[in-house]
Amino acid sequence: MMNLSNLSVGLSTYLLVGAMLFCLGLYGVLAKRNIIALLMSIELMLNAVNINFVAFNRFLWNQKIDVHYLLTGHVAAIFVIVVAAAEVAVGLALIITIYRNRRSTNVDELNWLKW
Amino acid sequence: MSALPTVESMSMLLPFTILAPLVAMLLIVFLPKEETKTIKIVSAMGMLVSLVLSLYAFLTYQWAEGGMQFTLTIPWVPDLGVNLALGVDGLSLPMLLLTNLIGFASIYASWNIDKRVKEFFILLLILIAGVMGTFIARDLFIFFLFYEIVVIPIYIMVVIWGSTKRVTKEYAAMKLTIYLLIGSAFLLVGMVALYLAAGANGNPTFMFDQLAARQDLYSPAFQKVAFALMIIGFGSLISMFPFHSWSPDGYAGAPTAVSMIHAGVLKKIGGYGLIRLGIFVLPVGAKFWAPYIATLAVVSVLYAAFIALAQKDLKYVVGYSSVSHMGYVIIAIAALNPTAVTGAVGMMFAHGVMAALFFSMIGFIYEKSHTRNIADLGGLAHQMPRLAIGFVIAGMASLGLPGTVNFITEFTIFMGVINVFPVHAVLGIAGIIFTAVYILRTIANVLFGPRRSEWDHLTDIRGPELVPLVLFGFVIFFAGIFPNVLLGMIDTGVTSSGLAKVLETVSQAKMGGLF
Amino acid sequence: MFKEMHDLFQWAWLIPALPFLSFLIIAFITKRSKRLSSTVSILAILTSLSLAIAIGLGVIQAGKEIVEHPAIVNVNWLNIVGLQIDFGTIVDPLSAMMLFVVTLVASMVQIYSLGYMHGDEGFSRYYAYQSLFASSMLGMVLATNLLQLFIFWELVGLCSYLLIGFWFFKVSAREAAKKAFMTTRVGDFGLLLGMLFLYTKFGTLDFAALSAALNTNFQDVLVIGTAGYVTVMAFLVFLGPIGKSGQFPLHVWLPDAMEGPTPVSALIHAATMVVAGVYLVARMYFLFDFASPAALQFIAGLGAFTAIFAASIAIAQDDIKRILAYSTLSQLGYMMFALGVGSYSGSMFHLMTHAFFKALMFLGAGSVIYALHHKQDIWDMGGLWKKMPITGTTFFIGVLAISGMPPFAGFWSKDEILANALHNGHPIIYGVGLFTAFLTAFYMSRLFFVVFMGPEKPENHPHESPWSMTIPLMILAFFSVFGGFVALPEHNFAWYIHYGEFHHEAIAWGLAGISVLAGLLGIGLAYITYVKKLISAESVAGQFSGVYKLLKNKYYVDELYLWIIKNIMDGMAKVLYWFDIYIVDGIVNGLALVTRGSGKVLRRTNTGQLQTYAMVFFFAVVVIFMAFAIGESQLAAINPLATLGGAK
Amino acid sequence: MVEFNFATVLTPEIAIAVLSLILLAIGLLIPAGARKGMMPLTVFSLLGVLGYTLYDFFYGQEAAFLGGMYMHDQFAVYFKVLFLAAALLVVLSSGGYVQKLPKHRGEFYALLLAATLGMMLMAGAGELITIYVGLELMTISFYILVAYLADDARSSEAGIKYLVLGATSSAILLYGISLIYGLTGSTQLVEVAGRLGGELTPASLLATVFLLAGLGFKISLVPFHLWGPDIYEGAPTPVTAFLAIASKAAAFAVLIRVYLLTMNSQAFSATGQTLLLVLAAITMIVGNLIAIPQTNLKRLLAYSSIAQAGYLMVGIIAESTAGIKGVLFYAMIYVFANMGAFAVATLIDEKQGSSEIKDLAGLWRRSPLATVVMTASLLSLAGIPPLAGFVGKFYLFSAAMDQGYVAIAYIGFVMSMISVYYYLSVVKVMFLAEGEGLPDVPVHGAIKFTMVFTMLITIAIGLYPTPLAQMAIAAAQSLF
Amino acid sequence: MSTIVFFIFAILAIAAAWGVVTSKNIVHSAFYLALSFAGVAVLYILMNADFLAAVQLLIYTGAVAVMVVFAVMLTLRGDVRESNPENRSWFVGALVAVSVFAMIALVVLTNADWRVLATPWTGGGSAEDMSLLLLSQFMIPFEAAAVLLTVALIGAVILAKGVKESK
Repeated sequence: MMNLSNLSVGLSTYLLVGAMLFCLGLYGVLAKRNIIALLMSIELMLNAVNINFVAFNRFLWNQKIDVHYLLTGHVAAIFVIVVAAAEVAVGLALIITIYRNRRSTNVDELNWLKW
Repeated sequence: MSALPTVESMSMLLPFTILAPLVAMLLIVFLPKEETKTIKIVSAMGMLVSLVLSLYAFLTYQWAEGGMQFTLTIPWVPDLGVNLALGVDGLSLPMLLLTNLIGFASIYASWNIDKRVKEFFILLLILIAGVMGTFIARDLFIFFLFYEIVVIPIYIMVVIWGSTKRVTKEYAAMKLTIYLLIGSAFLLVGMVALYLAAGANGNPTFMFDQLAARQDLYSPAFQKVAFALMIIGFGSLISMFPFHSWSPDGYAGAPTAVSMIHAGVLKKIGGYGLIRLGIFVLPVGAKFWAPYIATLAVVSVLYAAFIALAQKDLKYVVGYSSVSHMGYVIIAIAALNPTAVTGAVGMMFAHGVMAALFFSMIGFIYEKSHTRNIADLGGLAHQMPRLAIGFVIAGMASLGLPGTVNFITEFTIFMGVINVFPVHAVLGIAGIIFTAVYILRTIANVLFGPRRSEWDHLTDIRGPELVPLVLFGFVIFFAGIFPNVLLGMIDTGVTSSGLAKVLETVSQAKMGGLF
Repeated sequence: MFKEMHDLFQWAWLIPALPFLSFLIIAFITKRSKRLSSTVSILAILTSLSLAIAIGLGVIQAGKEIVEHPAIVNVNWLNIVGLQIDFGTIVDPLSAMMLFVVTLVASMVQIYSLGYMHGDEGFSRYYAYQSLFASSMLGMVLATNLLQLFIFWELVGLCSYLLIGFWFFKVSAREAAKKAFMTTRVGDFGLLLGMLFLYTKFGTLDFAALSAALNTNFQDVLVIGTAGYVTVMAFLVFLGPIGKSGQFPLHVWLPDAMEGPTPVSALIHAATMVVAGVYLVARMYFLFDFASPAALQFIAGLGAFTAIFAASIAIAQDDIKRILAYSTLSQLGYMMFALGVGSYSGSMFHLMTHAFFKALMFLGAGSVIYALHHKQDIWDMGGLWKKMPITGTTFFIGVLAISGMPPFAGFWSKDEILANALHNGHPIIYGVGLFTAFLTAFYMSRLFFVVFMGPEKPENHPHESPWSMTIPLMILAFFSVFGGFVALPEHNFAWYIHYGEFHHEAIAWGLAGISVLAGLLGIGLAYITYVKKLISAESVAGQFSGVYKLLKNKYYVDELYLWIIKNIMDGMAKVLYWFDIYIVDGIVNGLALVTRGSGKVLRRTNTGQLQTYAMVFFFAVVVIFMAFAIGESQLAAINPLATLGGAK
Repeated sequence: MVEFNFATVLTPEIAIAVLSLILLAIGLLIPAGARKGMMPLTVFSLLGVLGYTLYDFFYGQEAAFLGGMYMHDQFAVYFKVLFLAAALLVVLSSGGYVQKLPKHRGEFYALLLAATLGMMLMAGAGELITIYVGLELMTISFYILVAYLADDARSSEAGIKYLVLGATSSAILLYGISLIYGLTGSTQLVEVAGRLGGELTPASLLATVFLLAGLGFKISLVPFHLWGPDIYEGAPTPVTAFLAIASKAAAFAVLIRVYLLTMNSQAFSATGQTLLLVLAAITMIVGNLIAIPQTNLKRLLAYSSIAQAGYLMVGIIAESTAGIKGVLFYAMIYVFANMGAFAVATLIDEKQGSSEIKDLAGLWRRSPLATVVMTASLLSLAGIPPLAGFVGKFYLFSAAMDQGYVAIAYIGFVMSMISVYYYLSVVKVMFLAEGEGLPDVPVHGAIKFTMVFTMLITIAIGLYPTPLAQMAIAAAQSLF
Repeated sequence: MSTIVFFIFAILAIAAAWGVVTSKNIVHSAFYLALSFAGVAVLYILMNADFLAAVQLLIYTGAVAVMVVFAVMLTLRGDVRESNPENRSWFVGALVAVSVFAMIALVVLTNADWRVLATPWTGGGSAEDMSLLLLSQFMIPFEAAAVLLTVALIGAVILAKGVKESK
């Protein structure tokens, strides 16, 4: 902790942060029982990916000088955010439907379909 | 493509032969299902046309010329090199004729069907056309296509019209189907491998003669593997021990017509394929496996004959007997010489006729008495003398009585085999003793003995039911008394196809130290 | 002259063809009419008889020429790579003799059957079979090659089967028919093998060609060390005759074959078919001769054994037909050992005379049975001579003939055989033959005395049979009496029918006397025992109860076979069936079960829990990554799938 | 690169998008009672677009749009034809089914078209972000469609399962894309392919695995397949059909492009091939084995479609024109074979409200046509000649064997023969069982047309595969 | 300075994420989620992605988190403190997550092939640049995203209200 300021915040650091978020999200998806928690965890994972995109965009060498191409990572992040929002919207609507059908948001109980 | 001249004017003969039952089938599709009589008549007419055409081919085939005749070649799937190539030679013509004989008779053997008549005859005609196709195909792909076409109708027919005995018909049908299909899966691998090997220098082909002509492209190791695959595929089909267990159950479960066709011609596709594809295309592989195959063949002969002794159900007796008889065909193929091959094809024909007659007679017995259990039957010769005659003829043919075509073909086989595998041959010939035992026992127990009053209500076969008896009886004796008509034809096929030369190459090439 | 004769001989094929035609006509046209069927059949066989007589006369006229150069006609029958078979006819003294015997007995039997089978339900069928049999038998006689002979050989077997089982509603008849077929089949197996080996060795099955090949290639064959091979072939071929001609141990079917109608027994199981084996050995004598001494020695030994073996059984039998059957066996043994000891002509001669008198006796027995409404036990009969004088007299002629009483036919032939046996250096066989002659005389006279001489049984109301039955008896009796004279020098039988160099042998009256004595002894003993009752048969039987039981039960051979069939063959069948169902099929079903079972197990992976799915998903990602990463350095070298693929 | 008219190239996509929005607008603007003819509108529009696309396939010009961002090659157009045909058939077969929906019938078609649009984008995309967006467009439409029977708990269960798992899998796909972007600085496939290469680094390895997992999820490659059966079973039958047929094909379109351009660099070594082979083999085996004990028709078809994915993978791994041709050919006939089966399933679902196999009992008596169609379709899936499936499998496995992958061909052929077992079990029920008390199933109108049409195509291609094969070759060649 | 800021917010984002997945109270989780999103937004600013940061704050921290909270409220039953439990196999899930993390971390740390610039690139990221890019190069996905949003909107509506009306 003492040498915190001496650490250079490079690509790897960002990537590790992203990885951590990703895996925390993953853990959430795998381990929580409430479907809403699952959705939130998925959002965490998507965020992690976004960190990756932005970090790569910032730190990486790029052949093309054209500014348009230099922002590919940002654009990707935008799309991810859009898609994630849409997913959440649909997901929450679904959860409400399920809640109405089964009076539960417990993912363990969603096993009518199996084998 | 073929080196031989084609009989141009006759090139449509074979397509018509195979189309006749299909046209009949289409007509039936549009007939109302209550018109059972019309349906049967239409089927019979279709098969009659087919039969007449194939007889015409048989009689006008030019022996002196030999080779494939009545050929027709249409490019079909150019990117694979598949041709819709049809044609017959001395090997396939007897099989074509056999198919039509049995097909024609099977219509009459099914004359009394009253359950879902329309569907039955539709499927039956598809089945017959499919079998026919395998024998007139000159292209491996087409051959295989036709072969697999027949499997599914059989399944449906067994399931709907079959009968349950030791095993349920559903089981029998499924076993038969899956067994043959898995066998054909290996075959398919072998076929693709062969196709790729033959097309290694570009110009891919499936034509039998082309495949055979490209010997130099197949290494001995390749031939060994490929032939092994053929043996699994065709061996299952021809019910070679230990791949036979579908056969008795399948026949027992199947309706009469299917048993007739299956035992009569369908399983012959295995032998035919082994000759066409195994020997001609992969002679080195054949040479390598021949001793093993011969051993399995002899085991088939004796093993199945013994088991037939222990059977209580008529169809099982004939089922195992056909396994036993096919052993002779297999050992003949393994002998790899022209005489034996001639005998093998002859035997396939002879056994086909015999088995079809047998099954049709058993079918009538079952249809009338509703049992096939030997112990329940007895003295049927009192009530059904004509049926008894048919049964006895089939039995005598089965045990290879001289005068029947079965004897002379068996004899030819033995003649071809005895030099090559003397010990196997002697053991195989011993099989005729056991064959006699189970056949005679069956005949005695079913037909002879005191009159049983419970069967007094049975009526003898008459009218259309007589067709199988008359047709097969005539063929069995005619070809038995004038064997040259059949065997000479096959001999033409064997000679003109250059089998002797192929085998000579094999023995000279001497496997390059491989063996 | 020979040319004209040859033209005649070319028509020999008509002799079998006519009965065959009759068979077809009966089977397809006249089946419904009994009268027409029998007429057609008898007409056909009589025509054949006259043709046979014509050919016989032709042969006698042609003389030396035909002896040395048989008239052979061949047409191609089968011509494929590695197998050329002709069909044809051979006319030589041997076949001419056989043709005559067969057609004669067949005609007699068919005429006789008009009466005997009268009223039978299957009358037409019977005549169809008779015609078919005659045709096959004659075809066999005329065969020019072994395969042709074999084909007809099997066809006569088929007819025998059909005729034994003629009354198929009787279980015993059904079983007997089956037994006959199966037993002969065992022999045929050997014959078939022998044929195959012969063809592969010599490239032909034609008798003439084979004979020539054996003789001319004698040196070659010897050089390549295949003399033993030829012997093996000879033994294999001989297996056929063992089955067909009822030699021990395949004799068991013949007594049972008596289940057929009696005329059938007379024709097939006494006079014609059963001698087919003898005929075959005679036809193929060159082979056995070449393979000697082993083969011939064996034939002689086996024949002699069969002769005495069957004769001994005959003593203890009670069924009239069975006694005759065992007698037939015994006589067949006689013929066989005659061939074995080199008495070729004698054997053929005996074949002919035996056909006459045995057919006569069988028909006589049939007449008795007919009169007694199908009683067959001799102890139920008695004193029939008075009621049935023609039957009785002719039967007595038969007994005398078989006992070798001069001048009846049997005397000449039996004597020739015994004389040859001794001359050719087989004293033991001669002794056996002599003793058999004694036994034969004994049991035949026993039969005769009990049936015809003993006290009448009140429950029987016998009367003489109709003319259709007695006329054949008389004709056959005529031949039984005078048939032997053909051996006299002026009609020398042996000159026509012989093997190798012809040596004229005068009748050795001394030896003849001994055998006559043996015959007389037998007849006398029977007379004392069964007519005079000086010796009590029962007490003798009681004294030697073991022996008696053994004989009565035919040495338990049948029981042994039954045991073998029941326990070994059927047992094996059951074991193999078990194996097939539970092992071979078990493996198949097991595979199916494993497939289905693994499906059932694997489906449990779909738990329905989405988080499990996700876990599997990510875990798989890790695993795949690890595998990939490890494989980059190590897995590539192994690459198991690439090694699995065979073709490329 | 050829300059091209923007409008002509993107016409199908624009048309579908517009159509979809029009349908949505109708749903919003016109009161429920007055809405009519939405199905005919959809059908005829689709027909028109399909016709145009077919024309485009044969006569259109190849082009790359925006410097490789979007491809207009025969490969893409081939897949567009496939999607449109599938959509058309699904719409045709679902007429009766949709009529029974309580509400939102118009939106159903709109969503279907939106999914189709997503697929078309996937097929055409030459760039990873476009692929992702297309994929999500398709997937999100499917989330809604799967859960469309909102008062059916099974349907919404399937929906949420699909959503959670789909989102997770697209997260990992995205992670892979981000790594690719990090490694190459670009998301354009052509440039990516150019810059990857050389040694396989840990990061490129990880990216590959992540991409494979993300796409493997969509094509239900074992072990990423577990979602499939549950969702197939729970979804409305027409949706299941579309999901099984088209979404899988779309994922394959992407996989082929990505695989051939990126994974097929030298870096993608023999290990990768081996791994894929193993996965393909396991997919074939697991799919077929689990299908055997199934009792629900849709579930059975789900497992069967898993197995089919295994077969298709074989063609990709073969990495040759022949292999890709096989995949394309098979994907197309797979549409017709599966569509026939699903049309019958839809019909049964519509009339009997169930999709258990036992509910097919006696179908032969109740509806011969449906029985025949079902039989033909199942047998085509099994690869029994003379149906199209056989030729397809032949192309796939011969291509694999040509590359020396013999073992996979053994497994493939044997497994497809084993698959006959469960297909025939269905056939048996239809033909044999009596089906007492089950209603008659009359087949009329559009669904009848669908059935007959798919069956005829299945048979026709089986008997004469040449035209389709030539199309497939052309499309495959446009990739190399 | 920026390093310290980075670490503060990075740790904040991670810790908040930890809170999301470990909190037993679903409402707390939702708030932690918003916090985590905000932390990430700061990281974006550190990487000169100002526009993105704004979007992140607006959409995620604003819209998404609020939506989640609404959903939570709509579906909440029983004790709120036990509203977000772990399932039975959470430990396996943890193992899988850890192994995935190990895998990624390994790659990130060992990979030498990142094409890192000598000095981080500092320009761009403005709304103007983004809109130019989206409307030219990324026009197709952009339009598709528009359709996507429409579809999602309609779909959400259909799903959310479907049952009620049919009942």
